[in-house]
Amino acid sequence: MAVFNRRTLETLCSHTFYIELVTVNLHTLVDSLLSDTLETSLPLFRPELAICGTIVLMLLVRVIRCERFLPPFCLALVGSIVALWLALPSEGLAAWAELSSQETFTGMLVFDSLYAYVRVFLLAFAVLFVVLSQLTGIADREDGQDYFTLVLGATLGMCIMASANHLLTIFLGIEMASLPSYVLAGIVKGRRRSSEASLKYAIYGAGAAGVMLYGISLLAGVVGSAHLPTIARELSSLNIQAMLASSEESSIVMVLALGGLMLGVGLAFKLSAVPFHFWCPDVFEGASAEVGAFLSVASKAAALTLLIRVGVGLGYVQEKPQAELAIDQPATVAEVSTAGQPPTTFAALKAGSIVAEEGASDPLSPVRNFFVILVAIIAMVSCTFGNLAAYGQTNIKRMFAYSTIAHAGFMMMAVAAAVALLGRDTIHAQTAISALLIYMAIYLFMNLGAFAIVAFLRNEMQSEEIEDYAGLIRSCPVVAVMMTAILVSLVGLPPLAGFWPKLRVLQSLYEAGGPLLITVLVVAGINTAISLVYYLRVIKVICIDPEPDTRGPVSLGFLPVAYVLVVSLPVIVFGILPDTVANWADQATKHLFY
Amino acid sequence: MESIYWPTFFFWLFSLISCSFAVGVLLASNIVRMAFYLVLSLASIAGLFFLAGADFVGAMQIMIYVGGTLVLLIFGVMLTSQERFIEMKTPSGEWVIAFFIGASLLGLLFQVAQGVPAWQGMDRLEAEAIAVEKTATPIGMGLLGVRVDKLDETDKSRQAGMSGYLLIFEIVSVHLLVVLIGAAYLARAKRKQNRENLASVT
Amino acid sequence: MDIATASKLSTLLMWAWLLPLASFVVILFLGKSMGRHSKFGGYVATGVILCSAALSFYALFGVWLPNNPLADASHSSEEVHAEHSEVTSVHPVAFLADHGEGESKGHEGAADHGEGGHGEDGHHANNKPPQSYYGDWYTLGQFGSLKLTIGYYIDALTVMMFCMVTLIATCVHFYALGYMHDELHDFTDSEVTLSDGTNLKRPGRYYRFFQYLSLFCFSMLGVVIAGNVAMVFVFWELVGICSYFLIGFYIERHSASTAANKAFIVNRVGDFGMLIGMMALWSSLGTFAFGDLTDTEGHVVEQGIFSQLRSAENDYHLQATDSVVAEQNRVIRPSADGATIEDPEHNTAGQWLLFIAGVGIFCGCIGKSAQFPLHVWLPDAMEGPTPVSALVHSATMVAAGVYLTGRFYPAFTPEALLVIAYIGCATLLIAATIAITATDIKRVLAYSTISQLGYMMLALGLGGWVAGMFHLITHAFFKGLLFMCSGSVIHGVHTNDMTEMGGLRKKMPITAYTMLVGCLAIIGAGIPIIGPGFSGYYSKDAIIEQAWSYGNSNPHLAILKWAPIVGAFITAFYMFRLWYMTFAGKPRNQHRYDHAHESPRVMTVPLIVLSIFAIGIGWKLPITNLNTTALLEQARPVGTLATTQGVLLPELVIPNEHDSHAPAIKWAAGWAAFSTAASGVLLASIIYLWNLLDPKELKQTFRPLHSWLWNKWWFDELYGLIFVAPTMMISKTASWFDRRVIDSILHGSVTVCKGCSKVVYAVFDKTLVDGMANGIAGVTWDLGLWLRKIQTGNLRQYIMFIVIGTVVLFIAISFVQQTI
Amino acid sequence: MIHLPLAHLLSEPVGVSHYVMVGAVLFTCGVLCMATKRNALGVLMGIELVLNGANLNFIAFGSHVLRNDVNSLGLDGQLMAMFVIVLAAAEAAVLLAIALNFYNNHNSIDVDRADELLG
Repeated sequence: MAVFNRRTLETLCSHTFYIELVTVNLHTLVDSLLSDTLETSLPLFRPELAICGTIVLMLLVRVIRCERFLPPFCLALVGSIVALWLALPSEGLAAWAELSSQETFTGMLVFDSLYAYVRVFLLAFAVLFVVLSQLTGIADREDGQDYFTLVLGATLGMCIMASANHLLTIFLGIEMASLPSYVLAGIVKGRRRSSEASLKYAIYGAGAAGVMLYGISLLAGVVGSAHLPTIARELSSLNIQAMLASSEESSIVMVLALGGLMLGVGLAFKLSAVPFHFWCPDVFEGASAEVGAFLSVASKAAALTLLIRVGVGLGYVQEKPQAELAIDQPATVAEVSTAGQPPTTFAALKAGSIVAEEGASDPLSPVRNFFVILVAIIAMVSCTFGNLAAYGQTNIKRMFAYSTIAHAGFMMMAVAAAVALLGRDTIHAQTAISALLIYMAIYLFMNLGAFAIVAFLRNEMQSEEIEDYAGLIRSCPVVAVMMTAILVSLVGLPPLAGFWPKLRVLQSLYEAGGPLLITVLVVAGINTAISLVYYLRVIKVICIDPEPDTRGPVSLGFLPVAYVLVVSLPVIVFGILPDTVANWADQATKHLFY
Repeated sequence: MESIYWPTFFFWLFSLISCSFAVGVLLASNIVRMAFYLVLSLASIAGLFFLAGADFVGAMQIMIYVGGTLVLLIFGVMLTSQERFIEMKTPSGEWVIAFFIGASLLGLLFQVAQGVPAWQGMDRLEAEAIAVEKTATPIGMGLLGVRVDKLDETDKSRQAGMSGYLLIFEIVSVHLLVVLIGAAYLARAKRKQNRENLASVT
Repeated sequence: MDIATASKLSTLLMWAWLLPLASFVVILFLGKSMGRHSKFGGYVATGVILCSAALSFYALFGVWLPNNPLADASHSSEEVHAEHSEVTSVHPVAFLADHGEGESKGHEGAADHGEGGHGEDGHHANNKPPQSYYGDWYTLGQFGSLKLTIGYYIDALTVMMFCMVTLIATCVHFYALGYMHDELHDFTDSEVTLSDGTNLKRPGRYYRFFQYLSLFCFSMLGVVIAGNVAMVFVFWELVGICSYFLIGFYIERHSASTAANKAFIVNRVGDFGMLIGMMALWSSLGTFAFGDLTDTEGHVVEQGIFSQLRSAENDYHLQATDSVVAEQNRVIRPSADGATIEDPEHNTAGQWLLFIAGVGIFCGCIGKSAQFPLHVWLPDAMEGPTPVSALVHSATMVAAGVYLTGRFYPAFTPEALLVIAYIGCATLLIAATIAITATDIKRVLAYSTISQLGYMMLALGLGGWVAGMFHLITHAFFKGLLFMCSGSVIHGVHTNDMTEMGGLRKKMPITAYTMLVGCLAIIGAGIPIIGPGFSGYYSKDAIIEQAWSYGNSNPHLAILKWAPIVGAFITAFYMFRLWYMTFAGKPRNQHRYDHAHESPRVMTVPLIVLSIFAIGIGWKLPITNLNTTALLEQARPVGTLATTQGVLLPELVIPNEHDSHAPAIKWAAGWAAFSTAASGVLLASIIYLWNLLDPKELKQTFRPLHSWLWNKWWFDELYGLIFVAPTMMISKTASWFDRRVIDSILHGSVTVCKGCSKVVYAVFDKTLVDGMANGIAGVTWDLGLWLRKIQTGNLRQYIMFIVIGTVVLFIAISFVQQTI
Repeated sequence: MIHLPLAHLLSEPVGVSHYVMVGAVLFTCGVLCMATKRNALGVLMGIELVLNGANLNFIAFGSHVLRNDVNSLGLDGQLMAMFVIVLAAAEAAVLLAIALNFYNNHNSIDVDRADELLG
């Protein structure tokens, strides 16, 4: 391992620039900025640039009035596919295992294997989503530009969320992801419910963002920096345990805690975690099903990644491996800018992780504890609340909204476990994060499939009520079977894909141990049983209940059925062969920490 | 009694204006008055910015907020100003709940404000010795990604946090573009019907 | 001990104490024969209590103050003491040397105790015992080592309490002369309807009222002067009996007799705890005496409780004596391996027993001072005539509990103090919330009394001895004033119901404005930080400062820090609600308004006198440095000026009271208290004065909360369910058992056998197995449906939930972080 | 000296905590505005107040006039405040458009009329 480390470090150092302190002047600064931006950051930022380009291009196409030749759908599809292609490593997904964390854009963003994975995930979703939008016809030719601009803009925001390394980028990412989503929720302009959903979403979101911004200001104000690794280092240099004991300094800790909590409000809003979930059911019900898919999959994935960023970024610091640096560089050098500076991120540096593994004396353990308690409590409540409130829902979108809340809670449990494990056992922490990544991937197929089916059926039946799905198995068996598979998978029953990530989350909770997380484990187990009821109710309606006489024949076209099959077959395939996804996820997290 | 320290005097003046008009916004039930109070409150916040040495941001506050955002809001007020929406009363019970929640929140935040020793004021002599710096140039350089204000930072660990804001500066423009397209989409009249009419004609 | 001063003081106070007894006896024998319509009884009792007051004030100003000059009010020298807390034992020589610099000049020869002042002269961690005079008048009997005596323990607190009690009692007596004039002739009790539909007619009982009143004063003064716990207990019970008589003065009214019974029985519950505490004390220390008994040369003959527990050798820190440890090892933990005092690091020896003794004694105070959970009797005690309420609620009865807690203070362990603080905190909040919805004017005041008593207990529990006793004194004045004002209102409009009042300011101006003074005093109105303010301002701020100081040293007990602030808000709200509803606005009942009139002068003059005290009792008298706190500082219990740590709960820290005057705390606490009180007044004004918010609409919005408070948290119902109903049940069952069971036992056994098989089938197969499955599913289903209701669809509520969620999560995580 | 705050109220420079207190007042007013105003535009004004409360914090934490120690946020404070202003403008634009859309559909600007989605 040590040999490998040395090699990684050397390759990294060639990207970074070390300038002698004596010669610092504006010229060198600009030089270093240019080299950082052009040589390091922008190449890593290509997929996002592609999206920006697509957005601008779509505007241009409209300005020069040649939508007829370049329909917005094609532009959006090509743009997102290009972005996805740029995001994929040329030498295969396995290359991520070699990827190390580095900061880009002078520390604003961070690029590591986690982000690489999530970005592929987000962009792949964007491609699928663009296709779905075209198939359901929500983006007709006139408004297509606006629609796809918003979708791509939100995706861009989610990318920034997932790679944020600075409090301002966190806020910016959330805003960039949220504002287009507000409009998307009201994309069907003439509908009362749609406009209501959009208003509720927007105002709730703005309120949460305001609270979050206030929290960010407190956090940054106490610590004196907004750069996550710097904050972590400042926090680790404070002796929080001792501060808690003295009356004067415990109030500083209180300020920190309140700041962190308010920051968490913004995240919890994006995650639709209880008690900041109120927008979620209303928006899902009021907005169209496609938008529901977008919010429940992409938005959640980005928010969860951000949650990991915050939890790990604040709760884990790699000590500067002074010894290794000294070997590689003369002692007189100092880094002037942070770009690509490995030691400041949670890069794969063994020296740091040894320090962290010493455990109990770790100065950051109070921070982690705080984070774990917060996330664990919210996760438990969200999961239970979501599952219980889904009972008795009549609207399928609303039911899925509560199901989303519950699943977000479940996924947050993995984050809690990962951060709890971080202090003593980074290997298992990586396993926990990888469990989360698998969960996200499987969840993409489950929820996208489910919402696609809902959207297609809405086009056919003009209804989204569960009872109107009665006897669907007889009129369109393929869709009904896929829906059943998805629902069973959402419960997490063994033969289907949804089982594996849940199992792995439970495993990592068990590894993490401790009274709180064991409670979480129990709650998670109980919740799986609770959720059975309302999912099975839908299955019963679809498969057992008789068809109503009033309903005409329901027949989806070839393309929709094909789309549904493509999206939801992985639910069955990964259920039987879980290893592929698991391997990718394991590779993505393999070297997050040692 | 010592002589008056004028920045403090103006701080109290501006903060009194901004707080009292903020409370005015909260308590007024007439939307037009609220907008007016908000203008005054935000403008005096700009004054507070100046007093804290943030001249550039203060100017931006006046230009973008007072000049831009608020005009937008007032525009909205005018668009929707039918007689019945000018004054809308909130039920008494909710005021009381809001009062309690607000009081507890305010108590908590005041506690926070008092909590950090480093946030207490300096001595007068110390404060008078501080030279005022111009912030426009460092801000401009910061937006381009170069932090000239941290050139002489010797603490290596703190250098890591000296992020340039180039990326954000650029990406915000994309964000604004997307947002404006979205806002324009929602705000403009529905064209769908026209097209359907056209289709039926042709 | 200075013999001359001691004998002078004890004689004066003895007369002040015994005179009411004489009055009682005189009225008892002569009252009836002087005729039912004569005011003889009233004049005797009033004259006597006036004499008592004169004697008490002479004792204070003529004897006590000349012998014990007041120290300067500044406490700045206290701060240095903490540095010396390492010193655990003080050499006697050093002690003597210190003593020479002491301020009390009267007893140079005494080396062991009786140091005056409050620690300025001592340069070690803890303050010495206060100047006190202890002695026995009469020995009732000696049973083995148990000696029961009638004795005195006089320190500054005793003298002050004498002045306060007699002064207020005098006012009440004068007031009652006017208030009770109905009783001079035959009295028709409109609230008692006989079986034939007419109202009860009975002869007046003017003289009897004053007879009880005298006895009441006698008993209360007895509690105050008592020199040992046993004597306290005797007079404690006497106070209880008097209150029984007075609350049940209109004995024919069902509600009055019930209330009297309730007060008596509930107090017995507390007294039971007190008995346990006394037994624990006596079995371990072998004495009940507060002070040390000395012979004529000043040598200690018998050590009292305090000097045993806080010996000079141990630097006045509370430590269990050998006898306590032995007793605990014998009784509580016989298996313990005989841990002894020599092991100071992990020494919990004896602490449990001291804890039990302290909490036991405090149980008595819970009952007498109407603390949660025994607070239910006090509001019902409103059934007595208003002068009684005024006396019960201010100077006597409820004050006795706080007084005893303060008197017994040196013997409370930090853990027992924590219990006291928690009880006080709960009382303070519960009573205050109930007062919000009450519409009976006296009931509002009654709950406010409970709440204020909670304040005092909280202060004592937090280590704020002076703060608590100071509030006892100031509260006595303004609460007496408030009650007498309410009595004046009731006298004027003949109803207790505030919903029938309104606008009375114009009809009864003196009452209105004296009551306003009382309201301002109780909410602690004053200019923040710099003063001046009403008396309540000083005492309440002292309590809040102590709470903040405590909260700062015990971050995990934050609730005790915030409770007084929240309480200040609620107090301000309901007091001004009361005032506005009564005196401001438009009359709600025109008929009653038209007939309202100001009370006669014999009633209003006491109001004015008391309102002067309610304003000024907290002030420092100009020129002299006489003020109440300085006087109280003279009585500061031994060993309470050090920051002490719990033994059983090591993280518990009781901060030194003088630390609470640190500018940082004073500043923050002062503003917090001021702003909460001001916002309480503001809210009351918004709702009840300016009518900006509609109370009915509010009631509608908070319907469940309102009915919860309206029914007083359902405490009465709860106790009915838990205690009364089972008792009834048991008695009924017993009688039923007697008559029926024995007979039917044979038949029964057969039936049971048959039934069993049916039950097994029904219970296990049907109910348990099937029902479990169905039941759990049903419960979760219902829960799910219920949870949907939270999603109200109202956007503004969602926004509200963001804030609530943030604040609640913050609080929740603070708690969870401590427990995990 | 804190003993007599009024005496030194005007003669001593203010600190960060004063700014934070003003920010707290604005923040609370804004939140309450959002929670009590029935006019959607009033709610938007509340949002502006909330963001300004936070912005005031940023400026105060970054100000070298109020606080001159190592842990000051420095120029970052001002830069962040600036971006917040920009983002707030964008947010206001979108929210206004959404409010107008709501108005067009419901013929009302009362947020309490947004009550069709619940449960």
